[in-house]
This record gives sequence, structure tokens and C-alpha cells, in this order.
Amino acid sequence: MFKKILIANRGEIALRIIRSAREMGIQTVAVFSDADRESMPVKVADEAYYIGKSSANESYLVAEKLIEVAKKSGAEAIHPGYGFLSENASFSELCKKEGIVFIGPDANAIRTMGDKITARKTMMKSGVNVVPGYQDADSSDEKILIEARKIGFPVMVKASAGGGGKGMRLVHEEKDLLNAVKMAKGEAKSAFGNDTVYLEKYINSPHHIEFQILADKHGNVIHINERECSVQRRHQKVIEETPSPLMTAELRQIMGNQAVLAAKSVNYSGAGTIEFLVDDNLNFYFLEMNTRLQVEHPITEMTSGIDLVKEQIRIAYGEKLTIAQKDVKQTGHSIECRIYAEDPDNNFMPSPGKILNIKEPSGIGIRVDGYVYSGFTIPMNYDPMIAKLIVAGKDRNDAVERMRRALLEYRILGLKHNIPYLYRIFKHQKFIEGKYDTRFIEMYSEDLKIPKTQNSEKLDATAIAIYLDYFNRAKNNTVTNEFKQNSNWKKFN
Amino acid sequence: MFKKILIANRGEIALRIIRSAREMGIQTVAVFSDADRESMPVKVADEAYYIGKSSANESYLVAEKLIEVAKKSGAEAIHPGYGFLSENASFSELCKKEGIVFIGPDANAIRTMGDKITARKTMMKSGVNVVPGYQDADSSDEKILIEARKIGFPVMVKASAGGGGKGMRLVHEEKDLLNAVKMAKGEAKSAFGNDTVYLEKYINSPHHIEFQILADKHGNVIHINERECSVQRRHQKVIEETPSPLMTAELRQIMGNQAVLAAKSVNYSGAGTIEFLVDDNLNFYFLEMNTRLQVEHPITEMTSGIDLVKEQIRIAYGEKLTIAQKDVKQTGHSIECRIYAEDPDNNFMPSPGKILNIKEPSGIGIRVDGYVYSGFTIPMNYDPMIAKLIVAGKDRNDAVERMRRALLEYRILGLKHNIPYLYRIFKHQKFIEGKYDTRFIEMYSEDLKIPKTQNSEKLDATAIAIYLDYFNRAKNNTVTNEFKQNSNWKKFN
Amino acid sequence: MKLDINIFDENRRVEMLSQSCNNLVIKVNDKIYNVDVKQTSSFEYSLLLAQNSYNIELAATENNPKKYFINHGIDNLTATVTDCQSRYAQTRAVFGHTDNKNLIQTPMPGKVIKIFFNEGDKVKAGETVIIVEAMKMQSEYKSSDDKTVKKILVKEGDTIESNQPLVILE
Amino acid sequence: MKLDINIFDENRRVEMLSQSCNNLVIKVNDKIYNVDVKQTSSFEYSLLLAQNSYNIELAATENNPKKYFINHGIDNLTATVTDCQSRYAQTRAVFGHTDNKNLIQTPMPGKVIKIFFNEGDKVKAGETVIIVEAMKMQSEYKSSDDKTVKKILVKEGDTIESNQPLVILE
Repeated sequence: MFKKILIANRGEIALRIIRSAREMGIQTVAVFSDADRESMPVKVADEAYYIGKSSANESYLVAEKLIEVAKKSGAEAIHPGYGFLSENASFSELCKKEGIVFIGPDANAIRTMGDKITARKTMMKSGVNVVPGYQDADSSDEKILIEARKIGFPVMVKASAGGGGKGMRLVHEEKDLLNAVKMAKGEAKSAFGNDTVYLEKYINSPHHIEFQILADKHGNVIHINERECSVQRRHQKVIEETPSPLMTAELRQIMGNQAVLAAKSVNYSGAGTIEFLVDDNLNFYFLEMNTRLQVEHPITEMTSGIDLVKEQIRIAYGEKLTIAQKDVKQTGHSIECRIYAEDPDNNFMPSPGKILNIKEPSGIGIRVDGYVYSGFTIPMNYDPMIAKLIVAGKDRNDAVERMRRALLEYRILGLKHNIPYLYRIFKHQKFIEGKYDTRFIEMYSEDLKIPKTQNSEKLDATAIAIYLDYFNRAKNNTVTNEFKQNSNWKKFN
Repeated sequence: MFKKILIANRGEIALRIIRSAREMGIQTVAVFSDADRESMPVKVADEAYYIGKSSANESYLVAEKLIEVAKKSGAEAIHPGYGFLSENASFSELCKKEGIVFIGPDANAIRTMGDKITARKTMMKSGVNVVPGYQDADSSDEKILIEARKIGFPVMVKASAGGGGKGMRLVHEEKDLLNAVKMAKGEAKSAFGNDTVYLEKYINSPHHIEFQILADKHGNVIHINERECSVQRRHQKVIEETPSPLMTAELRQIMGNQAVLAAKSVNYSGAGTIEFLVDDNLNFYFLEMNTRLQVEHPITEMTSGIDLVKEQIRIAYGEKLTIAQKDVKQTGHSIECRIYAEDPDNNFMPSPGKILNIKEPSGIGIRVDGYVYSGFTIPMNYDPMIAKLIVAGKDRNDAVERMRRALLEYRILGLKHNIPYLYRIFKHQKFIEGKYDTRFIEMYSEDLKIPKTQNSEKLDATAIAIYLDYFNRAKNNTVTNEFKQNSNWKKFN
Repeated sequence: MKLDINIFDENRRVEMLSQSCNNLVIKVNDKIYNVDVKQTSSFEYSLLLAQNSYNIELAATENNPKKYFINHGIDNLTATVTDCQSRYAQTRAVFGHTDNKNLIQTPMPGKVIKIFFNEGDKVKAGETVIIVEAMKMQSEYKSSDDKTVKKILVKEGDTIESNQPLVILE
Repeated sequence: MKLDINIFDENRRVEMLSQSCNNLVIKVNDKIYNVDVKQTSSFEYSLLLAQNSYNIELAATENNPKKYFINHGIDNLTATVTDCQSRYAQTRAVFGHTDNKNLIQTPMPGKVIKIFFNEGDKVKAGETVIIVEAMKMQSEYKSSDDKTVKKILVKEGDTIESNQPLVILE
């Protein structure tokens, strides 16, 4: 097995990877930008190297720096986490060239799946359901119109190099089509330097359901069942669960088989995710493949007992999968919430800042994947995710009840966060019934607002606590605040 | 379901019960002695009542006070946790009389299992293996000698009302027998007010293996497999795991069936544990039944997915078991460590005091059942257990590796604790191989001592940190220490 | 000593009537409570109001000791204290964001991405004056009415602190 | 400024040679380290010694600012600081438990269960003088040599603090 690996990432996922590597007896090398010197992964890794300014373009995205640190530290492999360079084909290639193992698929698989048209064509050839659409070379106005009519309106215009909603247009009527194509091309050109677009049928209020797969370098591929990710705000996942409330045993088998086919079609190796759109009639369509570890991977771990990071490392080292498809278990129910530093009562404005005090929930069925601590300042340069809160229960109802308890126990003081908002989702009747699709948050946004009234005795108790604290501080005015006392090293001067 | 329950306990188990009750939507009532006012269960319960002085005899053991609080608060049921009144038949009876549901078995089951001779006889009648011995009424010297010879030396002399090693004597040779019986009787008389003793064959270096059972009030009984509890120091369990490294599928079935028989023989209801001694040839003998929740119950929860506290509450409410024996799962491997405030380098001297800072491990496969927090003073009046650290892994090796990682992450500052000692156990070759019995800790006590040498750079780093902190404090001498700043409310005067 | 505390847009006048160790008698508006209180850490108060247990976490904000962050139950609130000193001096601006419609500032630290006007320019109601980015999310700050840009205190690319004045209109 | 620090029964003389922000050059005995240091909380220091990351938690004990609790890696140690002031005044008693064989005290708070002698009584070597209980565990404190009980400072049933003198022998 590897003796030492480098983690080319930050935040919770860096810590997540360090934990599994440490369990395997592998030494860990962290890297950090200016903003992350005090971050948990830097503190707990065996080694830590500075790689540049806070802007990711000057640190976490600079492939050459990461290779340099890997060589200097003697790390034999690089785990890219998610985001940053994790789906960068050139980086995978560069690692290979430099004799460092990239813990992820090879450049070809990343490239094929990264280009949406190539991915669509590859999937169609392998017999995977794709959203009805048109992606051929002839992009003349007439051809586009003919194909759009065949698909039927509304249609989506999407950029082949796309992602994150850029270069995407929803077209309801034929008369708007050609103009929309023109605009999408312009956007795609400026965002990705590639103006190729394609057409897809618009799937109305779909479910977003994805399958986890694992593939070794010896041609063995398994899937580890689905994750339901339909609770989204502006295309960002907020809550994920497995099993999907929509899923049937039969559909699971069919979709799982297609997920395995999809991975095989690109000679995939490592952990990957096949995303599908599923409509209310259980028609499903390949959406895209994420050629990396997914943020929401823990719910799969909770229900399968498989440590996906350990599997990634073993696969990268060249080991064969030790789990056969028939041995994959799915026991109980697991749900994940993403805890963000944002203000749900103020249009979800990001709310970076200093965490004065944090207490994470604990006890039966709870897992927290975080990276912050009391006194830590959440940098404003990256994603405002503080942690992932994951629960497991014997069934969906048990997991929902446990999540409510966990959210009640979770205490973050010093900045705005979305815990109260998440709690309201877990109290919402439609969510409790498992009757939701990707429109859930939009449709029930009014229900999810902070209630107008509060228990009066509770507010009295809060007022009493403030009263006491206020005078307590006044009396002890030589005692500085905790966060001042905890200021960084500069005080030593 | 109950609307409100009272938890007649303290510390980690009180918090454990509050958590599951809260998940079920049940209101919780905590009780506290002087020493526990600032304890976590008091802080997080819906209601909290003061019940007396720190000494358990004046608070947690006073049945009448607990009944009074239950009535005043409107709690419909009482959960006794473990220890204190949990195996007190009179308390179970009193609850019943007062119209409050006792979350545990009825008085008769507690009494039968509490008297060792009655328990032995009941087990023998039901066809459960007991340690060969003699427990009949005729306790004349001749009869005792004849029976001891039949059993074969060495024999154990044990008090029928016994527990905790009192009134117990190991006799190697016949000439010492009668005197030992006399002494055991004397001890038993003064400790329990009952001088009845019995003889048992001495099982040399046995394994301590116990089975978890669940029984409803409708005659349904299931077992949820075994727990291996052989890592003990002075008869106190230190580490528990499931499955037992010694267990075979065949033996599990036979012992499990006997555990179910044992519970049925006393019309048991609730959660209970049948303890067995197992020798190296896999002969097994009933030792005793614990008629309550066990400290180490979480490892069963981790591998079965069953929340035992929720099941206890449902059974007490009168619900039928929803799990049949054939549906009981046993997936992966789980291990528990008991984290104590004690000094392993100084004869395991208890080390109560103030926890200046605590950071619990987190992430995949980790569960912490604790009750303390930074700034909390561990009272000297009770058991020095700080928390239970539980891990789950896909197999034993995975769980052992995960436990090492978790122990490395666990940080308790301000008092001596046994985390480094536990880590050394998980590094010990015999433990790693699963080759241990109840003599393990005694036999390898030298191996488990703190190593004589330390990494030199690591000690240099520590010295540097102290150097900086020392001058930092000197320069900021107006800043009081955290723990002074956090002193309790008296400062407000 | 009395204190007015504004939580969740309601005012509470709090007054301690008596104290004996950690048992207090406290009046909140017209209600009188017997409270058993313990401060269990720098940020935490455990209160028993009769039998009910409340665990309240709070901290005065770094730049305003009269504004508190609060965690209580699932809620995550802010509250403001009005004592004798500040009662008269207080303007509405003390609570929450400023209501000064001529001052553009942001509640969070970030980076100035774009400024659309120069000093002296006319701005129409609803027009975006400045875009600020924090944590990959861009926020547009608009003018509430037709105004003139009086002063621009930052430039594009600047890193800004929370509540730092950015643009003054008039 | 130099400081002698005793950890794990070894002495280390530490001296800062230079500092620039959080980059320090520090000498420990004969070794010179370039250290990147951050104090990340009241109790925590993150040190990078070249590439190696060390996260050290420490706190001076409540009643002795020169004695530290330390968590480092799996270890749970104590350390003692000797600065200029204390170097001369220091007796061996400062490090760890007292070596004064005539004083009986306990490292932990607890309760006096039994005292076997009266003032003036003779005690033989190995005889138990006093039993103290903490957390349900009783500990016996014995005399190291043949001695006389000079003074008994507590009585049975007393609650005692850590390191409180209990009995003086001579």
C-alpha cells in the first residue's frame, strides 16, 4: 500500500480523506493557502505545505505546485477530493507523466464525461437512456428547428462544455428557439471557450437520483445503490437521502445496471457517480457522470458499510475490488444535510466569519464530517459549507426523527447558518411523506420561512440570559472576549 | 406513546436516553443532585428537578423522591438507566403501585435473577447450561466436601446475594474449603445481610461473552447476538466488541437460543443481557442476567441497526416487538472503549477535575456517547467514566484501525485519562489478533505501560509550544485563564 | 438595574428583584420568574425557570457589545440591549442593518467586483451601484431612490470588511 | 529569553533567536528550528517544523502557572517550566508530586474515609495512615519509614481538595 499521499484539497473533504488514510496507516500531506493556515486538515495532517495565496487560482488550482509538493514530500499519490482539480483531465495526465498516482480515473474517462455531447453519444452507444435530444454536427437553423419539433417543446439548449447553469436556456416556444441557441452559444464561448451546444427535451419537475459506482483497474464495476438529491436550491443540493423514497426494487436494478454500463463504457476506475433525471412515471434519463467523490457520498457509506475513500485508495494502488455486486448491502436509511454559513432569512446571503463556539451533535446514528472548530474563522474565499451532518436510522421515519434531534443539538455561535432552515424542512409535511421533487424548495418557500411567533417563556429566558451576561461582562470588564483572547500569533510581538 | 418520561439517572446514560426519547417526540424530565446541576442532561432535558445531595444515597437512590418528581411533572414512565435503581425490584414494584410505568422488567424477574441461587435453579430447570456447582439447602460440612469433590478443584465459593466480588472465594485445595466457606458466609452476611453461599467450578481464564435480548409483554423474545467483554481490569469491562473473535455461527445459534430460554423462564420484558463464561474449548455456562440496559449496548446497536432505548420504551408502553428473530441483522464489526478520568501511569487512580478543553472524534464510523463539555468539572461522587467511544467498521481489522484513529483524535485537556492506555491496547499484537481472554490486561500489563522513549522532535515541538504560551501569558497577564473566566454564577455577586 | 432587550422584534424589560447565590428572582415585563441559573461556559447559560430547562448560548458581537448572537432551541437570533446610556442616543440604525438609505455597506466581508458609477453620477431607483462577492456568490447593491453618487470609498478588487462603508449617495 | 522545560523527564532549554510575524527561529538544546506557529485557540498551538505538522494542546494548571497539562499525539503529559526567577528557588518538589516523605497529600480531590492514628502516635514503615476515597475508589496512604504522627490536618468525613496537606509525620 502507499506509504504517503497528498491531499490536493481543503476543508471538510481534506479532513475526511486524512481520516481514512490514517486508518489505513498511510501518512498524509496537506497543502494550504493563506486563508487555510489554521484549518483543521493542516493541523492534523502529518505534513503541511504552503502553496500560495487564498485565491484558488493561485493555490489549489495550480497543478504544478501540487506536483512539486508531492515530489518534495515523497507522496506517492494525490487525492483530489471534489471540486478544484478533481475533474481536470490534464491534471490526471500530468500526475501520470510525473509518476504520481492520481486517485481517480484516467484523463480519457474524465474528458469523455466532461464533454456533454461526447458523454451523450457514448452513453447512447452503450445502451444507457439519455434525455431525448439532438447533438449532431449539423447545427444549421433548419436542422435545429426540425430536431426541436421532433423532441417537442419545451426544449433545453445546453453547452457541451457546460456546467453550473452557464450556457443553458429553457425554450418554451418555437419562435424563441433560434435566438436562444445564439445566446447560449455566446455564453458558452465566453465561459468555456467552446460554443458547441445541443438540444434536450425539458423534463418537468424531475427527481434527481444518482448511483454510486466503484470500478477497479481490472474491469470490475459495481454500483452501491442510489442517492436521492432532489432537495435543491438554485441547482445546489441541500439534502440527500438513500434509499430514494421514489425507488422500487425493480427500478433500482435497472438503473443500477445502466450505471455500471455507463462506467464500463469509459473504462472507468475509482469512485464515480451517474446522475439521472427521473420523472413521476419513473422514466429515467442519464444526465451526467461525476468522475470523482461526491459531497454526499457518506449516506452511501452509512447504508452499505463501505468506506468509499478507502476503496478509492485501494483501487488507485491497483487492488481488485473485494466486494461483488451481490454482496452490496443496503441497510436502514441515511440522510445528509449540508450546513452552510449563510443567512436563510436574508436571501441565503453567505455569512463567513468567526465561529465563537461550536458543538456538534453526537450519539446514536450521527456522523459529522466537518473541519471547523471554536475560534476558527470561515474564510470568505471558498464555498460557505461548514460541515455535513449525516444520520442513519432503521427506516426513513427513524432517520428523519434523528435528523431533527441532531439539528437541535447542533450549535454554531457567531455567524448566521442554515440549521434552523433545515429543521423546518424536516418538519415539512411533504418532506416527511417523501413526496418531493426538484421544485420542493421553490414551491414551499413560504412554508420554510422563519415562523412569525415564538414561545413567550422561551424568549423571556433568553432575555434573562442576556441581562445576566451583559452585567457580568460589565463587572468583569478586564476580561476580554474569548475571541479576542484567541487572536492569532501576532499578539506575541 | 408516552408524552413524557422521567430519567432516573445521570451522566452519559441519562443523555443517551434523552436523545432517543426526543427522537420519538417524548418530553424528557431530568433529575439532578448537587454535583450534577451543570451536567449536560440537566441542560438539554425539557425539565429538570433537584433531588438532593451529591451522595447517591440522598438523591439517585431515593425511590420516593423519584416517584414524587414523576407525579409532579406528569411523567408517565421512568427509565432507570443502568446502576442506581435499575435492578431494584422494590423500585419496579413501587412504580407499578403508584401507576407509573417502570421501563424495565417487573419485580419478579429482577428478584429471580438478582438471587444467584434462584437464578441458577431457574436456569437449570429451563435447560440453560450453568457452571457445574452445588446450591442445595444442605450446607453441612460433609455435604459441601462431597459436592466440591464431585465438582473438582479449584472451586469458587460465591454469595447468593452477591456481586462485585464480595463474598467470593477461590479455593485451590480441599483443605482450605471449609474455612473459605466460613469466611465467604461472614462477608456475605455483612455485605448483603444474607449468608447463603454456593459452589461453582472454577473456569480458568474464560471469555466473558454476553447476549443481548429483547422481550415484549406479549411473550415474544429475540436475541440480538453477542458481545465479547473479556478485556477487563479488576472485573471492570474496559473494551467490548461484537462479533466476538471467538464465536462461530453454530455456537452463536446455540447460545442465542439459551439466552432466549433464560429470558422466557422469568417472563422477562424489556432489554436484558445474559452473561456467559466461555472456555477455550467453547464450553459455555450461564453466569448471570443483567435485568437492565448494559453500558456496552451501543455496539449491538451499531451492528444491528436497532435502537435499544427506543425498543425499551416501546415495550414498556405495551407495543409488540416489530422485529422477528430471522430479521435480526449483524453487519460489520463494532468496538467500544470506556473513557475514564483515571491515571493509567499511576495505578489507575481516579482523576476527577475540570475539563479545560475537550474535542471528540468525528467522521465515518464513529459514535461518542458522553455528557461532558469544555469547562465541566467531573464530580468526584460517581463513577469516573467520561464517555464511551464506539466505532463500527466493515470487519474487525477495519474497526480496530478506526478505533486507533478515533483515539488519536480524542482530546481531553485538564485531567488524566486512559486514552493513551487504550491506544496501547489497540496496538497490542494479541488484541489485534483477537487472541485474548479475561486475563489479557493482567498478563500483558508490562506491554501496556507508557513507552520509555518518545520521538525527540515531537518533544521539541511541545517544548516550543510551552515556551511561546508561557511568555504569551506573561505578556497578557490581565487575561485570566479560560477556566477562571468560565467560573460559575457566583461571580455575578 | 433595568435593561431593555429587543429579541425577535419584541421588547422585553428585564429587572433583577433579588439574588441568593444562583437563585434569582427576575421580572420580565410584567412576569416574575424564579430562576436557577448557572453560567456553564463563556458562552452558555443554563436556566431553570421553575421546572423548565433552557440552555442559552450567547455572545456579544465583536464590534458592538450591545448586540448579541443567540442560539436557543433551534433558533439562531440576534438581540439588542438598550441600557440607560444608550436609550437616548439610540437611533433605529443600531438594531440590525443601518436604515441609512444613503450608505451602501455589506453585512459580510468580501471583495468588490464591480462599481458602475463615478462620483457625481446620477443613479436611478433600482439601479445596481456595486457588486460584491463573498464565498463565490455575488450580491448586487442597488439604490432605493433616484440619487447622486457622493463618495466612493473603495475600488474594484478591494477586499472589504463586514459593515465597511462602500458608497455614499445623496 | 531562555526557558528550561522539563517534559517526560528530559530537560529542554528553549530560546527564540528571531521572529518575523508567525515565523520563528527557535533553538531547543542544540537544535535550531524554523517554526511556523499559530495559536488557534486558548489551548492550542499549531506548529510547522519545516514540513512536519504538530498540533499541541496545553494549559497551565490552575494552581501552578509553571506546570502544564499537554496533549500531543496520543500522549497526555505534564511538563514543568523553570524560568530565571524559579531556577534557584526550585526544589525537586516542584516537579510532579512532592518528595517530602513527611507530608501526606493526595493528587485528587476526595473524601477522608479513615484515619488510623492520633497525633503523637508511632507509625511503622508501610503502615496505612489514612484512607481517602474519590470516585468510589479508596486509596491507602502509607508511611515510608518508621515515623511519628506530628499533625493531623483533617478529620474523617472531610471533603478535601487536590494536594491539600492531610497528615504531617516526622
